[in-house]
Amino acid sequence: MAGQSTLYAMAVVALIIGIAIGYFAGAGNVTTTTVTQTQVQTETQIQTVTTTVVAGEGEVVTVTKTLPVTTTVTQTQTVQGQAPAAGLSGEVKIGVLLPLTGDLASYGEAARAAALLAEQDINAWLQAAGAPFTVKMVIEDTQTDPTVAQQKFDTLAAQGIKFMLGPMTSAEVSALKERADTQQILLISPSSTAPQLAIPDDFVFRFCPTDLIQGPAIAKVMQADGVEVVVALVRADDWGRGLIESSKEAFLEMVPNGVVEVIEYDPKNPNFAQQVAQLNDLVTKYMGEGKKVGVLLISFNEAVQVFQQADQYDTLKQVRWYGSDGTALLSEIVNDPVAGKFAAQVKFINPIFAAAKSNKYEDVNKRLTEELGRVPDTYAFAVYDAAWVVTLALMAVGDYDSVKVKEILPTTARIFYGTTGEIVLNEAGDRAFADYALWEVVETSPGQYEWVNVGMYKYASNSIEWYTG
Amino acid sequence: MVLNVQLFLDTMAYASVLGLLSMSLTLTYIVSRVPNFAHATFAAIGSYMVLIVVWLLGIYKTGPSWGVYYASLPLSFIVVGAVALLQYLIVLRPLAKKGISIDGLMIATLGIDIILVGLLNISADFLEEIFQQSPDKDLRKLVTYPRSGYLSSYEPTIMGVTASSILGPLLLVVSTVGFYLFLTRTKFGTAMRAAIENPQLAETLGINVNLVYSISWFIAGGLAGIAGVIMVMTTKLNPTMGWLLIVSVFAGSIVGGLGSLFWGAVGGLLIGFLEQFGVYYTQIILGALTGETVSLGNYRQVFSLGAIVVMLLVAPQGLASLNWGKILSRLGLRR
Amino acid sequence: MQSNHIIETRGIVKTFGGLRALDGVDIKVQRGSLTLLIGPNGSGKTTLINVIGGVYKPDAGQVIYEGEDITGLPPHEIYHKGIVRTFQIPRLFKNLIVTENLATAKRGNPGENVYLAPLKSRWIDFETKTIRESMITELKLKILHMWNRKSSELSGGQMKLVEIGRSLMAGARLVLMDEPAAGVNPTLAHQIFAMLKEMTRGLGITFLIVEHRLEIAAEYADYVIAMARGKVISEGKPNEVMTDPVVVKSYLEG
Amino acid sequence: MPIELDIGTLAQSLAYFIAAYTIVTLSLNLEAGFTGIPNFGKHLFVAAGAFVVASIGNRLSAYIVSVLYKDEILKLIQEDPLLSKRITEADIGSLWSMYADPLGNRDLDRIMDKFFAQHPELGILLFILILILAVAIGGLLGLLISYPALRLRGEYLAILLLAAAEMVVMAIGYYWKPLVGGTTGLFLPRYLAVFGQKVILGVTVLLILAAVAMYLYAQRIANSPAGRMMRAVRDDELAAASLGKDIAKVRRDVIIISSAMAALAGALIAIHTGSVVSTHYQRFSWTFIPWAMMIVGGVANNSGVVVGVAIIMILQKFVDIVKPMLAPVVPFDPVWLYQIGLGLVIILMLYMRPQGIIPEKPSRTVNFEEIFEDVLEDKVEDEQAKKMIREGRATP
Repeated sequence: MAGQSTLYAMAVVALIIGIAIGYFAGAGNVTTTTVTQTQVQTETQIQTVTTTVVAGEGEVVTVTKTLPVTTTVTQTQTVQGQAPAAGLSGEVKIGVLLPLTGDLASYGEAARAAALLAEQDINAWLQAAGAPFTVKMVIEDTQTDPTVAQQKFDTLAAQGIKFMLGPMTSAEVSALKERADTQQILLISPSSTAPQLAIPDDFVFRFCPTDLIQGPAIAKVMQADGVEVVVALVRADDWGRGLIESSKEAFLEMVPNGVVEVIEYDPKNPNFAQQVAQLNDLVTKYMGEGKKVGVLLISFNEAVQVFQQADQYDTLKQVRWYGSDGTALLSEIVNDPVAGKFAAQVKFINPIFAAAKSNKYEDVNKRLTEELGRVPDTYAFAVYDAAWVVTLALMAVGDYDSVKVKEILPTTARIFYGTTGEIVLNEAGDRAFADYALWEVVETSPGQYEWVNVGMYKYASNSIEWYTG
Repeated sequence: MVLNVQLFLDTMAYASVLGLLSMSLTLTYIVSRVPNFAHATFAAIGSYMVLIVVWLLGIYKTGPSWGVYYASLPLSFIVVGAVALLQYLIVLRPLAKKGISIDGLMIATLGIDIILVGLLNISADFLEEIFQQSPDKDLRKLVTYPRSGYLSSYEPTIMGVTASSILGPLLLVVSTVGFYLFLTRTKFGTAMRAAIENPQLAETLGINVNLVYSISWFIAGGLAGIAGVIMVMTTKLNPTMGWLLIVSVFAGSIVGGLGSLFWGAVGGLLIGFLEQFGVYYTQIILGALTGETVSLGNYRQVFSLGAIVVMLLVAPQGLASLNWGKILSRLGLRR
Repeated sequence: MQSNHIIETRGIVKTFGGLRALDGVDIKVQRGSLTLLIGPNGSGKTTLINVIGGVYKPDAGQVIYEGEDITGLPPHEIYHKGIVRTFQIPRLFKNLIVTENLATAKRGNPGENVYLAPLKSRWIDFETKTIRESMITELKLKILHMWNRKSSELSGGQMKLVEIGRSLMAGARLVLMDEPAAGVNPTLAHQIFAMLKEMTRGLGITFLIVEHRLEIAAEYADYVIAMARGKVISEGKPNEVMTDPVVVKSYLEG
Repeated sequence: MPIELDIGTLAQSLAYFIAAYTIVTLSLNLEAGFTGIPNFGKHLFVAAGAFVVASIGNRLSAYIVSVLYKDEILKLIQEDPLLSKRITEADIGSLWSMYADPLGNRDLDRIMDKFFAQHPELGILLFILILILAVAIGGLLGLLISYPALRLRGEYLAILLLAAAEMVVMAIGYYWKPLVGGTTGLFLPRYLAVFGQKVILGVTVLLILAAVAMYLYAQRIANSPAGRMMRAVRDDELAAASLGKDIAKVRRDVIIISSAMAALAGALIAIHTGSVVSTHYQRFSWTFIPWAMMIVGGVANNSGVVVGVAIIMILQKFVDIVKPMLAPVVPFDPVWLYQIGLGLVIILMLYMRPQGIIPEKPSRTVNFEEIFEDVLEDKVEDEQAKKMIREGRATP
């Protein structure tokens, strides 16, 4: 009787080993396929690419016609990937790894809407151009759990997918990096900002600027206001910590005798009463010393709760509050009567990277807002742009080949003008610079609060241009 | 070191939520002998009732209103009570009858927990859909609420203090005292005590033990639902909001000893204060010692776990087992 | 120094809350005897067995086993001294088969070291002997036909037999039994006591037995100790004790 | 829409997850299934292995390498424009201390990767050393946790372990940078440069080998007198103690062994992933899922565990792949169906087949049947009686 069950187990183990061996054997077969297929299509495609980029969304951009078209894909023999090269016909799949459940679900949801919108737009355009293929977004939920992210990555990889948008957190990117590099699968994260992941030559790209750019923007705004002491309330994750580090460094450089105090909060805390109390203590202390104090809030939508709690303290209403792209344009803040009122009272000002005034942005923003029922966050736009850049690069290469796409992705991104503005990638494959629009919460009519664009931080000159009136 | 009144008020709301949850968790534990991992998610269901009330009563248009509490307290009590009762009748009782071990039952409650969270997620999907499709512009603003809602904007204030800071402790006291009176002064309460203390004996005395247990589960669920109403005023509405609390709730029950409702409530309160006040004043003390700003908020759980460890190692039966008369007289507080 | 008594207690006191369950109990048990411990409910019999077996630590007093003070030792060490106890409701390992239940009781199995267990050669001989011995014990107890049944599938009487079998396997010198005949039919009860009696003769095992069914047990007992309200009230030959007016009175009150 | 599948990739992924979960679930089974220690904090012990690899392993290997191969490292740094900007010759002695800083970790990782590419044999050596370290420290952690485990009743222990795991993994591991880099986590050097680009496959194979070894090991324990004793302790502690079993020692030994096993899994998972972030070791993935696997497959049955692991993992992949087709049919996101389904499977399993697919078996220490026949031959004369006993009937 015991022997029988051992038999079962052995059978399963044998199965696993068998599968693994099968993999060894199988790996060799798939390498060089479909070389001929691709060549035919390449030529037609390149033509379209040139027209497309201009045809994008409107007048704003005049894009150079010098696409790296020259790399006509005739040398496709060296396909190293394990999956069969699919060529560009039929349905070309792009994986999307997003947190649809868990802490960051609301970001995941907006990003999903953006991916689907991009799919729709890209396909309409491809159809108009008579392209022989369409793109298909295959969306998976990572639950913000790296273990699950690995499983979903594998599922997508097993479907032969070589290009994936996401995942959103740096922890997940770390967990997938080894897989991406060794299996040569391209990851484009819309939101991972950890400086640690700034690694040249890897298969990870990041379409959001790293903290090294936003930090100075935030610092500049505070310096412009004459702030001497910054008391920061910071979300204790890779994003918040990275951002406060760079903001602090930039601020202390601009204001040599300034002070930056940091209070961290665990986003998994049910509430932040304790942290707000500490914030109040510190602000009171420095105001008592006669310093000009500013509060820097580096958070996501927990800001609403922080405001609700801060609203109980009079001192906290007497200083200006500064934010980041995590809170910029959050509809939750202006829709909440208490938080909205508080934010307007403390002139809560937030930088967000975007060529926010472009028609293209407005158009996508409008449609996404309709779809979601709220204003989408920046990362959603990064997903939208990433989908386009991958498609364009794919067409330029003319083959479903991640190695080649990786090579030309930076140039493709450069000539593409996205909803997030110009996309310049640095040597590590991360967004190199961006201008920052400054948004402030304003009471437009009694009880009604809105986000108003009050200025622009120019990266090139490290200066702020205020829109008056 | 002065008392931070605002923090005290905020903590009162949070701590009484933990008190209510630890107390009701203790009740289910006394009845079924299984720590119910779904208990904090019960509270989350109660929290969703507040959103539904805000929506259906049109409170999203009018702003802060007592209607939030009038309507959602009874609604949560009944709905969550029913959920708890169903869990007992459909899952736990049949499994216990089949002789499944406590470990097995615990895993079953974990299973229920993820099912409930799944259902909450589906409900959130539907609510979002409804809000988004609505022609009412104000209602469309609620579209983010099912996944990250801050409903405290709709609660009224009493003399400038948010209602939950007063209502929370009040509800905790009322339900603790109410329970005490119910158990000691009513016939049904006596039957309940008998059924819980000695089921076999109670059975022979003609007490319907099953009915008593079912009612206990209903009440425990109902109390968790009420806790959820207060809870949503102090935190973000989210399908997994219960998961953030479950360790603290268990900590409260363990500190209370898992055997007495009163001490369960006390345990929950203590943990609530520890996580807010304990952290806050530790920071101040450490700050004064080191001369730097110390920020320990991330280690909230370390404080509640510390409480569990100390309690289990010093007095495994919890606060309830301590000889308070002796302790008080030693401290010189009582002769 | 070998006295006639295998075990004795001196002034054992055990209280639970305010209740004095044992109030200065002195007993002596003759080696190789079958001694009964009787008394009305709540007289402290089971508590006394638990104190001797190491389940409870007494508040005061001593337990002397073979001249050695074993007061307050944990149960597994008491076992290693040669004392085994059984329970009123048989506490079998319900997911283990009958043979495993018996084999578990065997003393000194080298295969029970969790770290070295994978090294089969260390224990295989001992284990083979143990299993064989278990089966022979089953044969003696007339339960060999159930050797590979899960013990939870047995009837109450059979469980009692397995429980007795375990104490045999343990190679105990002294067996503390809590109502071996409770809840079994008279025939089996007689059979059980006959068997115990035989063991005192054949193997020299001493039994200290708590029993209510005096009409059956008295026939086999060598000696009887009667308790009431945590004290020994009478002891001696079975017929003497059972006709002792103090004992009769205590039963009527209890 | 037809679904094309790359069987090789799919199989590799399945093999990895099945192997990793097999080790973890086997270790859970030794504790919870065999000995009745309800470990609801399994993710702590898996994380422990990974944390050792990241925290001690990274520092140790950087130290050893920078001391033994100082010149070579210096050359590597000078050749690399990215590194030569940031690291000078003076830093080499303290290379290991760069570890706690995220950027430092990135640079260190870069150096070490290059170094191991040139010295694969040293990489293997360090890998083995670190693996042993992880297992040893996992065992020590087990020893530590066994102290409360000996004093507490089941459900109290379950709650304590859960809380301890949440605290260490989600609070300290996530926020305290010196341990495993805090929120961003840490990269690991590619110790197994010997596998080249196929490093993931290589580690997967190692994991499979480890899983097979652990299965055989667990089977040996299960089919020994110790396995029987563990089950006895689980079924009735007091009775076992009265029969001379030192409950405290049994539980402690089992916790130590299974903690070491879980740490082995954690270490290999970390090496496979190439990085360690504390959020990788969440309650849902590394405590709840192993419990589900154990309950489905068979409590206190190692073969059952393997079957349970395989079933849950294959089902999950199946759901992932079929899900897109389901999306148009159900009016909500089919993601939730998986969670609800998993919960339902566990409850139904408990209700309909609590013993699992392959139920618990006696500890097969020796050939019982043979001894039984032997005893019958030896001790029973009457042929009729022999026959009756063999058929399971009582003799008069």
